[in-house]
Amino acid sequence: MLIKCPWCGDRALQEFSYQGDATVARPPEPADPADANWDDEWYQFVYLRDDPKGWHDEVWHHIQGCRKHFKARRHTVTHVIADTAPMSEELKGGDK
Amino acid sequence: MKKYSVFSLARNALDYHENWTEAWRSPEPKPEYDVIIVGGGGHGLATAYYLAKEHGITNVAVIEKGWLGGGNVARNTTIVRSNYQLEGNAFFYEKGMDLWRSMSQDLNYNVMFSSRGVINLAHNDAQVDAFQRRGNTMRLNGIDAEWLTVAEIKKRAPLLNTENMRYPVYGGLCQPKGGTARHDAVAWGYARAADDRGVDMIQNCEVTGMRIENGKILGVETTKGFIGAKKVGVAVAGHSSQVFQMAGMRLPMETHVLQAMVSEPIKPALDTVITSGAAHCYISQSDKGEMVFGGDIDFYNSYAQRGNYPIIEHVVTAMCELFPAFSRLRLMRTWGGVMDMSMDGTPIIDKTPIDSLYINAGWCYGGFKATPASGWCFAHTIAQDQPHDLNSAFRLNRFETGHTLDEKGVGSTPNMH
Amino acid sequence: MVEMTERVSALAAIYETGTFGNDVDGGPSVTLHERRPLSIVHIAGNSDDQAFAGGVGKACGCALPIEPGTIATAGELSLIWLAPTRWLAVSPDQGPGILEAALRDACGESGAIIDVSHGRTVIRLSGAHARMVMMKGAPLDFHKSSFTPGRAAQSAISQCGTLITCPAEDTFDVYVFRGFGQHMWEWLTDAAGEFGYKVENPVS
Amino acid sequence: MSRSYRTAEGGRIDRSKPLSFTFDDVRYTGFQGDTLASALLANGVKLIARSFKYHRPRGIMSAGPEEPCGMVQLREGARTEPNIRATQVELFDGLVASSQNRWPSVKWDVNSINNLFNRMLPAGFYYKTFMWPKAMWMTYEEVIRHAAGMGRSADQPDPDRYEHMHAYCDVLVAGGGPAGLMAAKSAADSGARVILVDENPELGGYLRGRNQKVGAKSAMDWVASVHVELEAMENVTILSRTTVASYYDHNMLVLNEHTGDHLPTADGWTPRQRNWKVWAKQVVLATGSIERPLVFGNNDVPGVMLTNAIQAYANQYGVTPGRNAVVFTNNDSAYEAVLDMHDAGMRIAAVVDNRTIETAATKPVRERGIPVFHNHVVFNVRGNKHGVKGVEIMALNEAGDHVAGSIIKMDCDVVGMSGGWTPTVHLFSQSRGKLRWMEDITTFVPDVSFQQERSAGACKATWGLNSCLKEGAKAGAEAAKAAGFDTAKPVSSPKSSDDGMGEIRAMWRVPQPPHSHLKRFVDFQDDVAASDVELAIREGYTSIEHTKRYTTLGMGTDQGKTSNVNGLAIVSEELDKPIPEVGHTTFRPPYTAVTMGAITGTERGHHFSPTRRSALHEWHKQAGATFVPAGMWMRPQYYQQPGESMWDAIYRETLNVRTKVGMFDVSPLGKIDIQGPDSAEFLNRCYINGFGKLPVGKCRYGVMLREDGMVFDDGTTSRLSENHFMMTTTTAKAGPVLQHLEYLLDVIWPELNVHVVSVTEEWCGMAVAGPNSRELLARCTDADISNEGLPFMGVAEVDICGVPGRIYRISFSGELAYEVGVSSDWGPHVWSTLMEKGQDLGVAPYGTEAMSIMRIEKGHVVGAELNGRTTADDLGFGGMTSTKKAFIGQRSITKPAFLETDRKQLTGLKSVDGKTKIPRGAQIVADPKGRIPMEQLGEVTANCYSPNLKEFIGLAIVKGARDRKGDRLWAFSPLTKECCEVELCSPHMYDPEGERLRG
Ligand SMILES: Cc1cc2nc3c(=O)[nH]c(=O)nc-3n(C[C@H](O)[C@H](O)[C@H](O)COP(=O)(O)OP(=O)(O)OC[C@H]3O[C@@H](n4cnc5c(N)ncnc54)[C@H](O)[C@@H]3O)c2cc1C
Ligand SMILES: NC(=O)c1ccc[n+]([C@@H]2O[C@H](COP(=O)([O-])OP(=O)(O)OC[C@H]3O[C@@H](n4cnc5c(N)ncnc54)[C@H](O)[C@@H]3O)[C@@H](O)[C@H]2O)c1
Ligand SMILES: Cc1cc2nc3c(=O)[nH]c(=O)nc-3n(C[C@H](O)[C@H](O)[C@H](O)COP(=O)(O)O)c2cc1C
Ligand SMILES: [Zn+2]
Repeated sequence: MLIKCPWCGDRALQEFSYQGDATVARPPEPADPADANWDDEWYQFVYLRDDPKGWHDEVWHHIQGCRKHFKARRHTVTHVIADTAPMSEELKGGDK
Repeated sequence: MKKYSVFSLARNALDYHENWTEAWRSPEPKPEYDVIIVGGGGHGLATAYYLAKEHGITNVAVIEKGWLGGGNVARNTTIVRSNYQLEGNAFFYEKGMDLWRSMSQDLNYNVMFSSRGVINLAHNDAQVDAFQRRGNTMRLNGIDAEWLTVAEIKKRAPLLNTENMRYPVYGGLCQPKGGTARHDAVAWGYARAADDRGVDMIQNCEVTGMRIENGKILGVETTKGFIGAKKVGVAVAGHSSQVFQMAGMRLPMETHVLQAMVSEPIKPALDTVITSGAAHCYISQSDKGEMVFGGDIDFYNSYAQRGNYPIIEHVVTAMCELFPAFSRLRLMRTWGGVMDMSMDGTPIIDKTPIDSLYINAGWCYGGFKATPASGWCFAHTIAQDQPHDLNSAFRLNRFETGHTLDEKGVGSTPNMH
Repeated sequence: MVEMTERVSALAAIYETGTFGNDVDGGPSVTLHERRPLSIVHIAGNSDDQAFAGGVGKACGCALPIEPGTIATAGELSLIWLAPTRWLAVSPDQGPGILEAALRDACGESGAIIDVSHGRTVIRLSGAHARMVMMKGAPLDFHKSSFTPGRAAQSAISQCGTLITCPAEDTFDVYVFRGFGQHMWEWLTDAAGEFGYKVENPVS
Repeated sequence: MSRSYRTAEGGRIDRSKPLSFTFDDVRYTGFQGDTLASALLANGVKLIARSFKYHRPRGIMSAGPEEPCGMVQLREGARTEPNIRATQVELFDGLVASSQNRWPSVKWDVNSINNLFNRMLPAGFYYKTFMWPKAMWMTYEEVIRHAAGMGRSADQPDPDRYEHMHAYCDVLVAGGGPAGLMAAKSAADSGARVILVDENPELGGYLRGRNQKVGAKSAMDWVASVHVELEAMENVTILSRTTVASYYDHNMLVLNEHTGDHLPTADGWTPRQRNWKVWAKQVVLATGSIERPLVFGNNDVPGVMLTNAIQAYANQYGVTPGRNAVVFTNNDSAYEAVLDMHDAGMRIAAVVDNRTIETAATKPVRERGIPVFHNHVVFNVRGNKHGVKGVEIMALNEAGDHVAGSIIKMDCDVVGMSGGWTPTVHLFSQSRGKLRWMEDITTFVPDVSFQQERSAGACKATWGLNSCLKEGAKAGAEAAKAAGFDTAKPVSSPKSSDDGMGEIRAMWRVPQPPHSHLKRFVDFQDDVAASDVELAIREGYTSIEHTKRYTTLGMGTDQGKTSNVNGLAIVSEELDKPIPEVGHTTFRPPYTAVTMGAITGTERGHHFSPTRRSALHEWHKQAGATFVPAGMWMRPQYYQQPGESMWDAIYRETLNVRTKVGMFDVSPLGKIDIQGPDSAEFLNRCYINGFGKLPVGKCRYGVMLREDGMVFDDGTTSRLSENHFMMTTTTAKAGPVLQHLEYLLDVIWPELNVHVVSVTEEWCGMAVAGPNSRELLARCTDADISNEGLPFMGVAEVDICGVPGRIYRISFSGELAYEVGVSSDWGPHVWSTLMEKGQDLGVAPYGTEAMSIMRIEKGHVVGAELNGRTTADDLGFGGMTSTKKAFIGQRSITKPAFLETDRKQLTGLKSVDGKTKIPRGAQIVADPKGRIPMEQLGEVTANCYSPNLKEFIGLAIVKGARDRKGDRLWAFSPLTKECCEVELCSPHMYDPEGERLRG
């Protein structure tokens, strides 16, 4: 694969480290620590990821390059990458 | 079923083998079954076989979207062992070893299970410690394990490099009864034996939906139409996330691609199975002569049965470090399979929150060896509607309660398991 | 006082000048030397922050290069882009802590200034086949039309993270962590062997 | 040479350069430009090898990478290589080759007895037998394994050199035949960066073996002129002897260049092979096509060859593989070959054509008086290991499905077979392209592309030369255009002939007379005959994938280049299902097998992974240290002195620290510089314990968790100023921790203004430990390092030995100790100065072993305890865990499993009798004599003899250990047959109150 780091441009796969699902958000601290939902929310955050057969928004780390994390929208069957973007921006493209 | 033996082979030779019959039928699906097993891989087929054999449930269909045994069972490096550290795993895999030992005779199909020993190389002191801990656990659990010195390892694998290398070999943990088996034969043998007991093998039939009413499963939607079932067991390995999504379930699992490869066939040059965690490589020689080897997964989520080059380079490099003479062999073919990597590296065999729907998943890249035990336990779980003692640690809710079984100790990073 | 203490290079034990490798017609076509001693300072901060960007500019004598993979220079000092919020300032040794202090003085509380002068080994390759040697090592596009003077990129050679710059035509600087210095030197000279190579005395 | 099959003239070999070589110890001569195959054929050597299963005699069948039969063991000793296709070996002087898969010799092979029993050995026979008696299987297996395989592996390390190259280009052209050359030319003319790749030593592709014209020139003169032209262009790289092996995602391709295989040995710095990793914007596939065999009786006798191969041997190498040929075809392409063979002086006994109608191609052949039998087939070959003796020919019946009439017997010594052509679509398929079956020409062709590539020429089933040239030019221009060279256009191609293979009459199995059971081979390499495919179908292995695996069709080293289409067509006939519905098996990388060494490149032996050296490495070496790998680092394990054993040295070093002063190189510990206004807040969130109130000038031990609640890493972090911290990590986790922090800052808390930078290599770290450490340091610095000036867990910026540095008052050994940090280049100076100044204080270095003993004595945890399954509480850090702030992993530690009381907890161990060593890696059990399976209460994570406590001690994690102090259990290692009664104690076995380190 050739992955476009939003800063460094197209770079070889071996420069990157895969960091998983970009759609999971770390749940904010609950107002009430005794909140029962919180365990479930927490379980979901730690253990449940998007695992689609198709377009997937994910985090990559340009570990052998600029060492920045960024987002990529990649197809899990064809490995086509529709878009990459800094963490703060939205991904476009793909059929998602 | 026509019994296979050297006599039947000789008899048929006289007829130029024109009178053999099909190993399994290809029936059209019935409208309803007592049990439907989704996934015609090793686990699905074994489950169907043991449902029939151990529980007398024969009105069973195995539904396979492609060709039987075309998933991971067709593409794994065939290593069979039970050298686990954690209690929840050990006895399960050892049950598997028992079943492996008599599988050919039980199925009347030679699966070429070859007890040639599996050696884990230790490349530093910490690994010696860790492997000895594991070996001792195995022994105390009643599982065969031996510690081998470098000289003893050299004797079993004369071409192995132990000294002139970046990470020299300090010793190795050997499971003498571990080994390899002919992967395709395992699938075919179970299919033939299950067919013989009345199980329907439905190929080229993809499950596309689950019919669930009032929290109970009634059957599956497929490319050949709806098929009803009293119970449904799913054993689709790399497609677990996909199939359970049809039941509205999210699994603690990610799908990743693992590659394996073979060299050109050569005369016997390696008589045992060598694995090296430090070098990230495991290797054995098939009966046909190829060196069969693999290593790490590709690290990114993938449903493609094909990977990319960096891992191949990495695995081949490790292989040559272990066997510098094999540097002159040639890589003949590489391929990939997609794996259901669970969040703690351990499988799940359990009931689900949906009545009469059962799960068998999360095998990561170690489920081939589990094929018989998995089928046996899954059949029990389905038939009795509760897990057997042997798979009692493989619960679906263990992540919520914190009872994870993390052999590698890397936590909820599936691509590290 | 401190000037008296000589800095020992990571390559000290193996450095040997002379001509090595293949005996090729026309003599060696790659020249290598270690660049030392250097002052190297890692700079981190937000380029939109005037106090920071201005401070760095003032201390270095050139503006922060904002475009990825570029280098700004002022005399003997270069300011190399590493990441959207990171740069490396490199100059011949200015004395312990001098460049770091200048930057910190200029930037005040904004940004992070970290002296890493001793943490890197820098190897310069030049000559007609220097580019080929680089091509053996890193999965970057080293084509003449692409990796031009003034470009920098981070990548990996022989599994070691590297920063590679092109200070001039057919000239490359390879930065690695000091601990990998000797390995990288061995690797690069080995890769240059085919073309014949010359090792010169270290200069900054 | 009496039996020479070399023509008097012609061919592109250099007859002035004879080369001597041996095959099976017999010396022969060939010429520069020969392949091993052509040279063997020139010398009349027909029997080359024994087949895989039946050990049937086999010879050369092709002239290229598709060769399924003519494989040899090449070279000797450490350089020997199995399964090398003689058709691809360039001859060099002194070449040594031998036949393989035979014993004792290729002529007299014991296992050829298999052929007699071949009826017992149909596809999959081993699944049906060898099951009884059960215990015998391992013996049967042994026999099977020895009969299988082909050549043998070298038994010494590979002495050759391999390298890698990385390249980017606009257009990569795979294949240097007419189509590829035109594509490269058109693309290059537009200014695009072009890489042209061909597996052969010479460009030209199929033209090399033919007598063709391109425009007015002879084809190969034209090739030469294009070659010169391209070579002169700066934007073109030509890689010959290079195979495009694999095609990966995003147009990443791997090429395998044979830089030294044509040389006796690739010497010195020249690599034997070089693998290229290329990222191409666009790819043109011009990989040509491969001729198909026909499936008739005994079609594997040495001397039965692909027709184009005979033509190529005649034209290119000046070799006639026989004197008297029969050519069996189902299409026109063989006729051109027949003319060339005839021109080369061969007698053509007959052309046998299964088609009913004469085509224009027949005429020139007939004009030479060569008999042509239409509507006839060769159904059997007579011959043996000495080669073809003749053929048996019969007419076809009306339907064409049976032979009819009488048998015509004809003598000959070589048979050409031509079953049509198969486009080489391997790379196209690897790139995910979809194929389409074309019934009229009986081949799969590229249909829908997936990646940025296009096919041109014979690999797209374009057979005519003229069309190939045109198509190549067009593809090259289109590729350049797609790569952004807008003005690209096809260069004009010289006019050439456009003959193709005309009508083809598919005949997947050549019929045989009733009741005959001749072996008709489909896959020559794996000995798969038509009857095997039929059997597989009969037994229900009807998916093409099942057929493949059951029969091993296409699974040999040639990966079915000549057999796949014939095989699947037979399946189609047996199932009465059209070929597109049968489908094809998956084309997988590599195109032809690639040497492992080339994939490895330079990363071998000690370069398998880079070695990381501390600034003090040289000092340790000089001091006689034994090194031990720790990740990529090499660390001194101990410093053995003359007359000392390893353990003597280790105990001496340990005692020296406890009684005097020792120095240990801690440079490999991970060090992360943390700066920014939110640094303290960030650390608070990362560690279980608080860092907000840590005063400037102080260090604190911290423990980090993963989100799932398990301990991730530990280390001390110092506050250098309000917003400036220095974190240390374990050596093993230095990388993962940095990545973890970066992740948190980039992804989870981007709002925090914190910068983290690794400074591991900037700092040389030295632990100075022992009662004399303060005195020693005092001699080297003016700073106040008294207990008041620099109390336990204090940090100070100082001048030491004349250079600036830091002194941390921390202790891993448990003694009064300091960690000195100075910039790495000054490390050797500072270290040696300390060593010098401390002579009278008894200063001595210590290594990882002594360190390890002292950490066990003190109960400090390392990797074995931080096994990813232990919680902070398990390890005794429960009290440190803050309840006042949120931190990574906090929410997980209240899960039920974390609160269970029988969790395994850290404990110290002492050998009860004081004499028995606690076995390494032992399990903790209540009664070692108990029954197996036995309950295991815990496990030993560390063990040693403590020279200070003068007893055997250890650490373990044991169920509920904190409440079991004083309990006696057993540390049992059945693996090593060791057992030791142990008493559970506090892990802090040495100086439990910490008086020494605070002193
Ligand atoms: C390269 C590689 C190497 C490996 N090496 C080893 C090893 O050495 N030792 C070891 O123990 N394990 C190994 N494994 C793991 C092992 O192969 C798997 O864990 C195991 O085979 C999985 O079980 P299975 O055989 O049932 O899976 P599969 O064979 O994958 O069966 C699942 C089946 O479900 C079918 N399916 C999926 N979705 C649907 C649907 N919607 N409808 C109908 N059917 C569906 C699939 O087509 C497939 O046939 C390896 C795996 C790979 C990929
Ligand atoms: N008369 C007929 O019916 C008939 C049939 C087929 C081909 N042909 C002739 O064959 C020629 C076809 O021209 P073309 O240029 O398309 O093909 P070609 O066969 O001339 O050239 C293809 C080249 O690509 C090389 N190659 C293939 N795969 C490769 C790989 N993976 N890596 C590196 N090199 C690889 C081959 O060795 C060959 O040199 C024409 O002259 C055509 O007339 C004629
Ligand atoms: C243990 C094992 C041995 C194999 N040996 C061979 C072999 O000798 N020749 C071959 O072509 N493929 C071999 N394969 C690979 C298969 O051809 C095939 O690639 C694999 O089953 C994956 O299927 P696919 O490539 O059709 O997707 C082997 C596979 C396995 C699992
Ligand atoms: Zn980047």
